[in-house]
Amino acid sequence: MTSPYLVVEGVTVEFPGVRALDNVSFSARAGGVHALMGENGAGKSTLLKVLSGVNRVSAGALHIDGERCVFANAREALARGIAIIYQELTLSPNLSVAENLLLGQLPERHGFVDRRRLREKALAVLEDLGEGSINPATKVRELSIGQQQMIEIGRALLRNARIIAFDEPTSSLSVQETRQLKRIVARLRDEGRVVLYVTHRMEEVFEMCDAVTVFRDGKHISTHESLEDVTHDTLVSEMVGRDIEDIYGYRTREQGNVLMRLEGINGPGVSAPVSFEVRRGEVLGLFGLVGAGRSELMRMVCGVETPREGQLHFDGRACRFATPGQAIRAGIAMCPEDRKSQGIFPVASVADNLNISCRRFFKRFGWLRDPKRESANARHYIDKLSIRTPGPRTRIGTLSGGNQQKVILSRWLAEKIELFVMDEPTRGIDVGARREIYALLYDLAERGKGVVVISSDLAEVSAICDRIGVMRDGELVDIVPRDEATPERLLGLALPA
Amino acid sequence: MTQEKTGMLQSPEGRRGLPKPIRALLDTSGLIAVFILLFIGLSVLVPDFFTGRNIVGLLLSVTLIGTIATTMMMVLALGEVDLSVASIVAFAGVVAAVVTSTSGSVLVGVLVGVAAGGAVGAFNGFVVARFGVNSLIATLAAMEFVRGLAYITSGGDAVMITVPGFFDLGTLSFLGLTLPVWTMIACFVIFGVMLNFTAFGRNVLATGGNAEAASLAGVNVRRLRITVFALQGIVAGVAGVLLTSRMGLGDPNTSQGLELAVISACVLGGVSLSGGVASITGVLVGVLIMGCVQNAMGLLNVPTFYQYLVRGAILLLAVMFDRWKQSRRSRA
Amino acid sequence: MTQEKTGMLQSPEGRRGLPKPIRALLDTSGLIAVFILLFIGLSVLVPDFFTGRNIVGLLLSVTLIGTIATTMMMVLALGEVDLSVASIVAFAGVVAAVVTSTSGSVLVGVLVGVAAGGAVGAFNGFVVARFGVNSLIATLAAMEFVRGLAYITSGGDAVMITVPGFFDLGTLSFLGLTLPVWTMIACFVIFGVMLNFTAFGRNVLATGGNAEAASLAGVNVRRLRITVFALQGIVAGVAGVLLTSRMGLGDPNTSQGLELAVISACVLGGVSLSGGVASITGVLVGVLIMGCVQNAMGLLNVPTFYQYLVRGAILLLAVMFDRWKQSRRSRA
Amino acid sequence: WASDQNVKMGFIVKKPEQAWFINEQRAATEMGEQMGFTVVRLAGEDGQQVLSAIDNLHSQGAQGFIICPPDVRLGPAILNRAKQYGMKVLTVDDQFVGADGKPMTEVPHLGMSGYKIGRQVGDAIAAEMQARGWNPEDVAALRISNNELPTARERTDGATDALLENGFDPDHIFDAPQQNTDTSSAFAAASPVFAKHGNFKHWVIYALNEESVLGGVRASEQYGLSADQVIGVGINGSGAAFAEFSRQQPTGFYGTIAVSSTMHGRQTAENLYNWITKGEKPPANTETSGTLMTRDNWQQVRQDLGL
Ligand SMILES: Nc1ncnc2c1ncn2[C@@H]1O[C@H](COP(=O)(O)OP(=O)(O)OP(=O)(O)O)[C@@H](O)[C@H]1O
Ligand SMILES: Nc1ncnc2c1ncn2[C@@H]1O[C@H](COP(=O)(O)OP(=O)(O)OP(=O)(O)O)[C@@H](O)[C@H]1O
Ligand SMILES: [Mg+2]
Ligand SMILES: [Mg+2]
Repeated sequence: MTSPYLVVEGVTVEFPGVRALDNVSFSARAGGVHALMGENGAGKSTLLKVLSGVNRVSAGALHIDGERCVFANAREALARGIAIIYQELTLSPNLSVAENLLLGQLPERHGFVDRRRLREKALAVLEDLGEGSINPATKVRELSIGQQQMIEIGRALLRNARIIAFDEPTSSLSVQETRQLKRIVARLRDEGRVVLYVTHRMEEVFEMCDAVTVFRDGKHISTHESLEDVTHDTLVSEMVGRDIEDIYGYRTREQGNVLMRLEGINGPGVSAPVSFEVRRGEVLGLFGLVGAGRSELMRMVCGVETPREGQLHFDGRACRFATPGQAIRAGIAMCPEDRKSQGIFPVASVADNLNISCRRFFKRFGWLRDPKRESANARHYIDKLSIRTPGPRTRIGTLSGGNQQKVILSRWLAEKIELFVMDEPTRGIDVGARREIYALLYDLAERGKGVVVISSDLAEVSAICDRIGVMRDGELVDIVPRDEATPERLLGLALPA
Repeated sequence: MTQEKTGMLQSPEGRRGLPKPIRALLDTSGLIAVFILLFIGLSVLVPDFFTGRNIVGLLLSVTLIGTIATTMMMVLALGEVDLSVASIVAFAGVVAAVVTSTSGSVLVGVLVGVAAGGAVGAFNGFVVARFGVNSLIATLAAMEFVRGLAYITSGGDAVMITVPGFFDLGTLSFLGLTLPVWTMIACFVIFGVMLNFTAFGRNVLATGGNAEAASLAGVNVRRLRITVFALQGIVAGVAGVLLTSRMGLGDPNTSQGLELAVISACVLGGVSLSGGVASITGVLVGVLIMGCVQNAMGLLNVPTFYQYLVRGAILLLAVMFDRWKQSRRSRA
Repeated sequence: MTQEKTGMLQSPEGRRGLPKPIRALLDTSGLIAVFILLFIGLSVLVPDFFTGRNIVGLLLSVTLIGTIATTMMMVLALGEVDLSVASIVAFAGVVAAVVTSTSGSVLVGVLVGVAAGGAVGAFNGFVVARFGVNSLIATLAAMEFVRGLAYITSGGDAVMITVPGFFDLGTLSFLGLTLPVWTMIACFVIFGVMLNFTAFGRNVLATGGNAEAASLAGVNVRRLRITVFALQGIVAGVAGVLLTSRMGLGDPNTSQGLELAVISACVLGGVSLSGGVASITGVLVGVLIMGCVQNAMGLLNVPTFYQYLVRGAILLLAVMFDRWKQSRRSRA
Repeated sequence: WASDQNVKMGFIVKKPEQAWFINEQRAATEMGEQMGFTVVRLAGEDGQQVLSAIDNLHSQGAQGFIICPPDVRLGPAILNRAKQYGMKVLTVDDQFVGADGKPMTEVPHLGMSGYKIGRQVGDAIAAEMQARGWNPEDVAALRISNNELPTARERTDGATDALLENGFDPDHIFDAPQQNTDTSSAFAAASPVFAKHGNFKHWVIYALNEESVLGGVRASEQYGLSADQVIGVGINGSGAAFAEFSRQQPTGFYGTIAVSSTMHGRQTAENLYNWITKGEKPPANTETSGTLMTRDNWQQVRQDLGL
């Protein structure tokens, strides 16, 4: 066995009101893939940002190849051979793919950017990423989220770093892209690099990783140097501090009458008229590959986009929503897929984020808002959904992704909503929180609401939904009942014929 | 952004010794502390500064900036900016003067003047909200256009007002303060309450923080934008009419450069230019700091040229102090 | 660069029939089309517009805005803004005049003048980059401060220049165009190349698009900011020195309001105020549109008051047309 | 009357950055030093600022002020405020206009009439045209105008009238509206006029001040007109004119009507002081006039007027 290449020794990181990492020590070997696991807010991303020089430690240190390192900024970390693929996209939307790939190290000749080499390098790495179809001159903003994530990975590969860390890379990747990523990770390991891999997906850990370290509440819980004697359940209980037998915990329930019916809806992002219905008490899944048009379809239902043709019936009436506001008043709400850009108001408090819509119920004299009741309402949901935050007045931007998602969900739980449209509700969310979110969805269904879940996670849709609609290239190809929904069948329908 | 990151290191061990209220004051708002220190300093050092009549004069001198800053705060909170306010002030004033003189009725003149301001504001809002034109450029265009309208309405020359009742507006006084001062106070109260205690105000902040998310959360972003710009227009119109009545004439040349003064008062008061962050006390303090400095320079007989230096330096120092406080706080 | 962008767009279904260059032109830049139509229109409709001497005069009249717009483009691409350029122009001009007269050497005077501009720019950059002060407010402070310096340096009065060689700078002519025009052309070339073909320029765009991302990718964002502001200062300094030499006196009052004209030219040229998007052809077209309109109004003898209306309307229409093109394109 | 020791007066000007007003304020201050009173120099660039400045003076206990108002029609409002505080008011340069549109004679005034100064410009141009023997057929006039500023209009109107009375062809007068009152905006405004009317051999140029005339002269040079083809006459007698006169080669900037800002400052300060201390109300209207300053006599005139 080789000696560890990267040693993290007693690292502590503090933010106002939070100790994000508390005296964490572990080590990782060259030529291995080391998984980092933990609930949302456990401190995984913070640790990676320590590695990359973004976050500074208040105690402890890093040792790389036996040398003690303290990085003042990202440049120093890059120079020391550390590349990080961040959880949040860090691309410059109006620059080309090639320029984003080589940002910070653009090839130069006589002081000018060497366009030929730039293009060649970009083409090579795109090929490597299995994204050979992307033109390196395309602007990044024109790519899908998954492709952007691949660009992010390509940028790290081009650094030729000794230590490469991935922060939840698969959360927005399609099936093929995930496969490609796994190949790349395996190759990096074989080349003798240190690969750190943050994920919430258990199956990836067992499939790709050689070692795993678990964090909880900023503390190091355990490091398993080998995965041989580790089971799914041990990891889960180490992460959440208690045992969870089945994270999906599906419950059967009665279904009521039809809540919403789509008749031949067609419009932007959809290629053939779509018809289906959702009953009260039903959890309907929408599965498909990234870009299949699921979000677009539901955006038309929720009044974000106007359908070109077709008719929507809701609660027995024919409806037409010109704005999301009208849909919400009628009882349809959407939790968008991209939390950061569509969901939260990052500089506003948790309470403001939560009460944005429902504060109309807490009015005084007909027009003044009632901060006391708003804050009580926020506390209520913070308790009920166990949202981890210092308080309702904390800026939501500092919360972890899972907790942000719970705040957005609370936003609609507090409203009079009959149909919940959840677009990728568990993207980037840990097992514990996922279980809680699933339980909430069942709860809603049991109370006679309708739920539509858009998800790219095959295991998830087949486990939690009563029926699963599959979309492909903007078309609803089939709706499969739960008991017939084998992963093979769903994937077969979703993949291009 | 860079500061934010570097700021996050050490432990909160600092200034434990200070008494709690002072600590809280320093922690919550660096700028209020700056203002209080400045005010005390000026009262002690500048003769005649802390006298009743000077304070009344000081208040009167900030009415124009102060009144308009309240709605500019809303516009900035929305993530937009309005450069046309100075032109609106001139235009509304000229229109009020012309209409009062021709109709002979003060009420009609005032209403038409304010309505003219509101119309320009609503138009700005419409262009920004409906066509998605950047508000800086839309209101820059409006600034030129409306100034032109003011010149055309007035024939280029200041318009005299022949109806004596009109002058009373500007001099009407209650509890020792005149109508323009009361108007400013009213605007601070109204827009302070609106920002903090109404759904409308919170929606403005939410839209400024993330317009797409606000729209998805059911906020009618388009209507919100138009309303906020229209309010800005109305308030600028009111300010213009009061200015005209105080001066006794509608001057199409008036208040050039006012927009930058108003925006700097807001930004000095901690309003973020990228939207989503605003505080009415901050704006009040920003306005007062600027007013006090200007007033004290007058009392101290500072030569004009050096007044430029002082104004520039104060602005810079105040903002830098505020940044420093913030990074200190986030470090704590 | 423009060609590159066309390449990326999937050719939309519509207007297949048009010849490729025209299609490309319409697709890439609505504004260039606007300009060409405008230019043809003016040439046909306005007598004396399309004559050699008028075009030369037009070019000369846009040199100040044009020269400074090239670096303003860099500043805006970085996601910042610089309001102090007009003051820098005045200050550098006055300094150059004073130093030339006292030292008797044109070279020394010019160098010191330009260096003064560069120093102000670098200071702006330092304040913005080091302390994270919002650039609008930092340069607003600088605008006041530096204008004050210009007044103090000159004693408030225009400074006369005793060294005759200094005047030659402004009138030196080559191929029928004078030095100021050549300087503007050189700036367009230099900063066009810098923006598109150097790592520096690409890093500026990357930082403007997403400063955090650029910093994480190893770009030295702080140094970049200081450099860009310093370049802006140097170019404004050069423009100021040339203006002084052209006019034969260092006037501390000169060019008030220039900053807004320069920014509108840039934004008209498609430079995004939120950073990350800039094109040198766009800026050129923006400058030329504004210059042509102003020139044509002079030739047509449009009354001053209506000139305000026309300027405002042109600005608004051009931006609205551009928005419309963009939404059309994204729909296609 | 107030005792001699603590006489304090304000000097409020509409454009505190302009050489003219700087001179005026400085001369008044020097007068104060000589005679033992204090002069507070203030800016009043618009009505709002003027009223603040008066409040400010009142806070400092000043007994009166001299003002060049940003707008003459502010007269009633300013006088009102002054009466409220019991302060004495003198106007300098620009005289208040009352609600009836007539000059307010109850406020003592000292200044030059913009229109009359303008006439002096026109007469100077006409005389020089004659001296150079130009044929009126070939002469065009470039009138750099600024209609937003009433004083500018008065001056250019005066010059225009004088030119017309001297037989200038009204069809040969062309407007160049400038946006600012500085050199570069005048240059930009003048360019298209020269471009459009290339058929004239000779040009005369006038405007509200020297800077603007200079801008016009620079534009004429740009269009290939030589110094002897152009007569530009400015108004003021400030650095811009001195700069031009001290050039080695003569330019199209023929001369300027110099007015003594120093005299204005000294005289008004003394008048107000006497009014405050001795109760002598100054004459209702003192009109001053300008002196033609050319390349040949500028140093002498400068000295005489104390500029
Ligand atoms: N900039 C910041 N300011 C304040 N608190 C922060 C900041 N960044 C992170 N935190 C806090 O630090 C803790 C750890 O966050 P971190 O992002 O490392 O969690 P994580 O394990 O990556 O979670 P996730 O799985 O949701 O990505 C959280 O409580 C978070 O709220
Ligand atoms: N703004 C847009 N302009 C043009 N095309 C778009 C736009 N947004 C999405 N599309 C296209 O619409 C289609 C559907 O995209 P979308 O990403 O919403 O699918 P999805 O099934 O919701 O996938 P997922 O939610 O997993 O990302 C894709 O082909 C996408 O490229
Ligand atoms: Mg994370
Ligand atoms: Mg989607």
